[in-house]
Amino acid sequence: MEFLGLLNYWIIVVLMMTGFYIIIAHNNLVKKIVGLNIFQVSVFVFYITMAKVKGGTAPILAEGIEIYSNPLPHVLILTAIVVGVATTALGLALVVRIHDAYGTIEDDEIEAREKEL
Amino acid sequence: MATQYPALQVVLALLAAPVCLILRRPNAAWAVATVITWISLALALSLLGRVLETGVILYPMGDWAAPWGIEYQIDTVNAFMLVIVTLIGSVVMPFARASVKAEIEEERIYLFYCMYLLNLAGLLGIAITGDVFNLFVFLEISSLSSYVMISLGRDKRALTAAYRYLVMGTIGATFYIIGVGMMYMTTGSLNMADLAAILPAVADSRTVLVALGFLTVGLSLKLALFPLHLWLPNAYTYAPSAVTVFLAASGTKVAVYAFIRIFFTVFGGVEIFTAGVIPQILALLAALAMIVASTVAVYQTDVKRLLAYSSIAQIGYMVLGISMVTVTGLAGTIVHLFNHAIMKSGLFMAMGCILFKIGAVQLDQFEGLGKRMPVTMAAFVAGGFSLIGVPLTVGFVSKWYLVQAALEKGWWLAVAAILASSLLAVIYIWRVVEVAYFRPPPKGSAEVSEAPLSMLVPLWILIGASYYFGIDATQTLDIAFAAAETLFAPAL
Amino acid sequence: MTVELAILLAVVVPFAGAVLIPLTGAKPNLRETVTLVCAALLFYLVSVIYPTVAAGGVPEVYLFEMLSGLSVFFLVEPLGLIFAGIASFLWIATSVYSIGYMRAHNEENQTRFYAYFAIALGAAMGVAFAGNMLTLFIFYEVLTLSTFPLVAHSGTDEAKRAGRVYLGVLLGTSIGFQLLAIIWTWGLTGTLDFTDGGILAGKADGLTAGILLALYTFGIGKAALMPFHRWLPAAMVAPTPVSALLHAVAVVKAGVFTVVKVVVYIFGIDFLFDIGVSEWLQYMAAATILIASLVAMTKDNLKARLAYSTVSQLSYVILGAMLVTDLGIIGSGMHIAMHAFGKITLFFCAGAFMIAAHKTEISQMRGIGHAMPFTTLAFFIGSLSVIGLPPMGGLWSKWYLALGTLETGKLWLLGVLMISSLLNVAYLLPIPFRGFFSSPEESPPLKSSHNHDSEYDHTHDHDRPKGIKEAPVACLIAIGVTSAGCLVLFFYPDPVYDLMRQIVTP
Amino acid sequence: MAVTGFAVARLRNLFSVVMLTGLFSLMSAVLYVVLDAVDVAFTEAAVGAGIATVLMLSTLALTSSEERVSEAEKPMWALGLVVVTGAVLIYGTLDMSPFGDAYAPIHHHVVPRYLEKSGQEVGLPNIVTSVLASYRGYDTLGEVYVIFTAACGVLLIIGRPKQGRRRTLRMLVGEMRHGMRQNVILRVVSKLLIPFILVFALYVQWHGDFGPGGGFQAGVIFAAGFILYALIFDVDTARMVVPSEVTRLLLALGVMLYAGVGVVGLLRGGNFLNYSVLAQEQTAGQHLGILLVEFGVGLTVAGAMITIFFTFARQER
Repeated sequence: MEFLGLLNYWIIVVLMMTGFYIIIAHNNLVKKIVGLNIFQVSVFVFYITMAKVKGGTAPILAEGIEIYSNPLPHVLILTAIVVGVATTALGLALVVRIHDAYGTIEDDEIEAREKEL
Repeated sequence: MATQYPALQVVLALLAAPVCLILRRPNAAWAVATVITWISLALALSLLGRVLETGVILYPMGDWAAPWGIEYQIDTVNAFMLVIVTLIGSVVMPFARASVKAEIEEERIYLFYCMYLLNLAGLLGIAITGDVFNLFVFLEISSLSSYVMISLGRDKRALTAAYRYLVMGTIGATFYIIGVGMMYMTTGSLNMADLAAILPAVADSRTVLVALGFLTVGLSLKLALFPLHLWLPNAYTYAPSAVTVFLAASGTKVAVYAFIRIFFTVFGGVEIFTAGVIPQILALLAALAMIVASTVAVYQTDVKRLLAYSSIAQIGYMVLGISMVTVTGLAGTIVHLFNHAIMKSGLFMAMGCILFKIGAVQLDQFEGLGKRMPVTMAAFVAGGFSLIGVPLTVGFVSKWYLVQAALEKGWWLAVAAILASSLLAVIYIWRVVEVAYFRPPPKGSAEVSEAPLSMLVPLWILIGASYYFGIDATQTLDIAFAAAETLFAPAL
Repeated sequence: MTVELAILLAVVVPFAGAVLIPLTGAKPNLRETVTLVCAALLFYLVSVIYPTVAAGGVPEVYLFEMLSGLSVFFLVEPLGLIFAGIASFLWIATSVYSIGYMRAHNEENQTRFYAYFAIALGAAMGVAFAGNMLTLFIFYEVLTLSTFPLVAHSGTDEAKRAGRVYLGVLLGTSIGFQLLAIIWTWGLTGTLDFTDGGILAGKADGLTAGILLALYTFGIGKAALMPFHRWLPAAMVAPTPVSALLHAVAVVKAGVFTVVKVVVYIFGIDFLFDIGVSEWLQYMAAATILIASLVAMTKDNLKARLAYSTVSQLSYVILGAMLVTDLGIIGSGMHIAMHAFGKITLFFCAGAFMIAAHKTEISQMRGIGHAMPFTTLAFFIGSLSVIGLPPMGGLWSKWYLALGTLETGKLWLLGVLMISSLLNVAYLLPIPFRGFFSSPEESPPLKSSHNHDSEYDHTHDHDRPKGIKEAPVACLIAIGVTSAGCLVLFFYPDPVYDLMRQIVTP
Repeated sequence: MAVTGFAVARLRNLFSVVMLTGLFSLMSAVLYVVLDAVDVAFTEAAVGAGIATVLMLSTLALTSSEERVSEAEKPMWALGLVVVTGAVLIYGTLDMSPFGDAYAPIHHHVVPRYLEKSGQEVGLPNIVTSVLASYRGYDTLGEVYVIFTAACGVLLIIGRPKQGRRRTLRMLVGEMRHGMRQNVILRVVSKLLIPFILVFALYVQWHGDFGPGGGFQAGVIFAAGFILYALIFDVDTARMVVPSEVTRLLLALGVMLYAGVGVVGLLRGGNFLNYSVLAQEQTAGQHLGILLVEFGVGLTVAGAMITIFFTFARQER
């Protein structure tokens, strides 16, 4: 039981690490942003997962329902999602400008060009 | 009304930002920003005064008592941070006017000040809040705005600098969130004081340990602790001068504050920090930061970048003080937060003046600058002394207490590291001085031409402050020690 | 005027001068008048303080609290007064001298020169009157930084290199060792005030005290104890008045002064004597004395030779202090004074040789006495004083040092003193002798062709024994005064002696 | 999901990568529903799958859509770092209470009060909304400011359309929209659809207190409506419908409304963001306050999303 109980978390960890890996290992600036997204989304899932209560329902008060899932993480994640999209938007905007300035969105090529400066 | 200051401290700046957006006129935006910043300074000072008199101020948002609502818990440490941030902010504003005009396109300036206000609000929000998640939200406000402001530098490398900062910063923030999540999982609370009360009970949980680890890494990324500093040099080098001044003086400082807060308040009652291996690791990294960063600084040809590396070294000082886990060490860190803020912002302002006149801060552009911009260079030298830690400067004061703390602890290597890095400081400052004073100005540019007063006056205010508080350090020290003791006192 | 006021002014006046001098920089005469007035005023102020201290008083001036529980304040005790007196008096002489020198040599940036010179003097006063180690350290560093522009005055690459060495060694030692020692002392005792009998007694065990003593002695780089003496020879590229400042007026004196001060008032003679950790430093000092003298023998450049001679003479003072006996302390205190007069005379003469006859190498100075009898005579007097022969003041200090060594019963130290005196004779006296008793024509062909050329020119320009060709009169006055000082101090050393007495027998 | 994740990591064509990311967040949205987090699911679907994807696509359109195969692929240190971090995390999970465990501490410390009292204290059935807008309303204010910051930032970074050839975001949906132009059905349908979307947005806005939804989701949907319009018809036309001044105004007004409500509470003797004092009796005040701030959120989010989108859209390649 213990093992099964933690399984979800482990899957989530795998997801997080996929995103993390994309960020640090990949060269393409857009891809990095994608990685960030995946990383964050998996963190969100992590929060939501911890909020679930067996047999609970969505935390909307209604007659005859006793068990609700934990609303607080939901709130936090609502906030976090917004932060996420905000970051994405900014990052992408920067990517666009970088592309204008350097004509590429590959990290190493950019570094090469910076060396020349 | 005074009871509402804590809210106003942050909300004023928040409210002013959209105003700037609507106004859409550079000067109007500047005026608004300036007024707001100065008011915030007044608020911060009065808050500090009240805290010193009456102790901790509690301010539950929306009258929802913690831990259900978000509550501000302002003790000496917060208040002092608020003062530092707003103080630098208010000195930067007059300076910014000319410098920003010179470095940013006309039609973007109003948005710039909007960003500046948001950044200010974000930093204040971090410094004042008593809720770990709320801290994250404001961390993001300040981070996003600083990414934007950095990207406004004239050099196109500013863009990549901002992008890299964005990526690393977001990783840091996400790590922080993971840490918070795990803490929440084990305690069910997000309020700092509440966490501090609960955590000891569950301290042995591996989850908490990992949580602490992630918080540490996340914040270290934000405060550019060696070797997680990679984003900093470019960011500081290519950002517009005013931004560099403000960020260098307040951005990393607030991150350091958050670091302190997490370790000493939230995990205050928990052995795993005070007794665990983490302090040793931190001390090691700090010492490395001091030595390596200072050494790298010696070999820089871009003076702004040189100063950026010296900032990394100075952050090493602060972390070292933290890692000692003694009142003296912590007090040394806190007083250094203030001291380094004023001296480094002064130095970066000098850079701003030179950029304004000469257009670049490569070392060879400094030839004969001692004659061409005597006032600015004098300020630079004076600030440099402070960086070295010559007596009568603030740098000397912080160094004194850090060394003393290290001696109490018997950490000889730490002592050696501090002294060695100040000797390295002698070298990298002197390289600049020699070029500026012992090389003739290049042909045709020998005439004296100084930056406008609106830039020189703030510059000298900061330099003056870095001597005033070096000559009579008693006020700052008293506050710092009071703060350190509150941090060691059992959390409320 | 009250003594307290005098003390305060004594520190303020030079700084005020440093402000005035640039303002008057346009008119050289006015500028130099300002310098002279400041110098005279300063000496007057010190003389105002003298009676009080001589009568055993310790006037005190509280300035402000700097770190919590740690204040900056002045407290004049005999040793400090001696140092202040010498510095202020020799400032007058040096100013007079530099007027002649700088003009004859038409140096650049003379205004900057006089300004920083004044600052250096102010710092020296601060060091002399410092009431605690923190105050002393502050002014010590001010002194270092303010003399840097003087050392690197000419701005040539050589000067810059010298400047780097100078700053590197002095800041390095002071931040690396001295500051550490100070903070450590503070941590141990909770005070840094100079108090009779020291503050460390009972607070630090033998080992700690030993380490501290080493940190202090080597941390005071200005005392030029080997191996931290490099800056002194390097700094001789500076104009001669600066060398005078470094070697006689302020800098090195501040160094040895600080050493004595630390020994007497931080450690306390008795405490240090009991734990006896100072012994190995006696060896260091003795070694420095001999090695430096030997090196001095090998130098042909006059200023270089004098520089090394200073290194060795400074170690006399350190040795005296490290003997931690009453007579030893007295000896070192007096040596500060005596050596100051002797050495400044020598440097003045060296400068005179250079500007009048353009001679810097000793081998060129055969027969110089025919052209510059007065200067050469003064050089002779100075030499005698440095060597410690009657009828010069130098005798007394060496006398008491010798007694000090006897007090400790360490005869070999006495031997060291004697040998080094002989070495002094060997490397100093030949210069005036050759100057007088050999004629220029006999000067042998020199090694390097370059020197030969210059030698050749000189023979044309000056070295003909046709008439007198002395340095500018201003220089001569200064030389006269200082060499007279050497004599006076032989017949009338009492003030210095009495003051030192007070220290050891409170 | 994991599969998608790996696919993203492997794939080179960025278009498909982005699409997969959209898919990824959609799936996570589904997962949220399963886990009872309806509001979150709603938002994730709208944002992660919607806005974020559109933005990424436009970026690709503006830059390049192929990731270059770099020889220095899969650097080992990265892999190592990831593995270590993952291991640490796993280690951390070991002491977590198993999934869905009703006895986990989180369900027993702070939350119960929300579950039990929020009914009386705030008077809204949707607890998430009450917590979001009232108990932790300050966080939400911060959140709104984050999006506000992002909008201003985007304006600041790529704000000014550069002169020259107007090859705008048409590139992005070039072929697509080319089809659409002709495709009468699509045009008609969307013409019919868009009003409904907007209405639905309003519904979500006001209904948020009772069911899932709220200002944030509403704002996004509202924006989505316009974006759809822009995609199918023409960016410039859409711009005419909502000129940039208007969106900016929305942007600013929204945040000011939110903060303003807080200040009013403050002026009426409560603390900042205390809605109870807005009306005589607490729940009424709370209700009013929440309606207002939710509206503010809606305004800002809609404004921000539209601004961001159009700013991207006005870029040229």
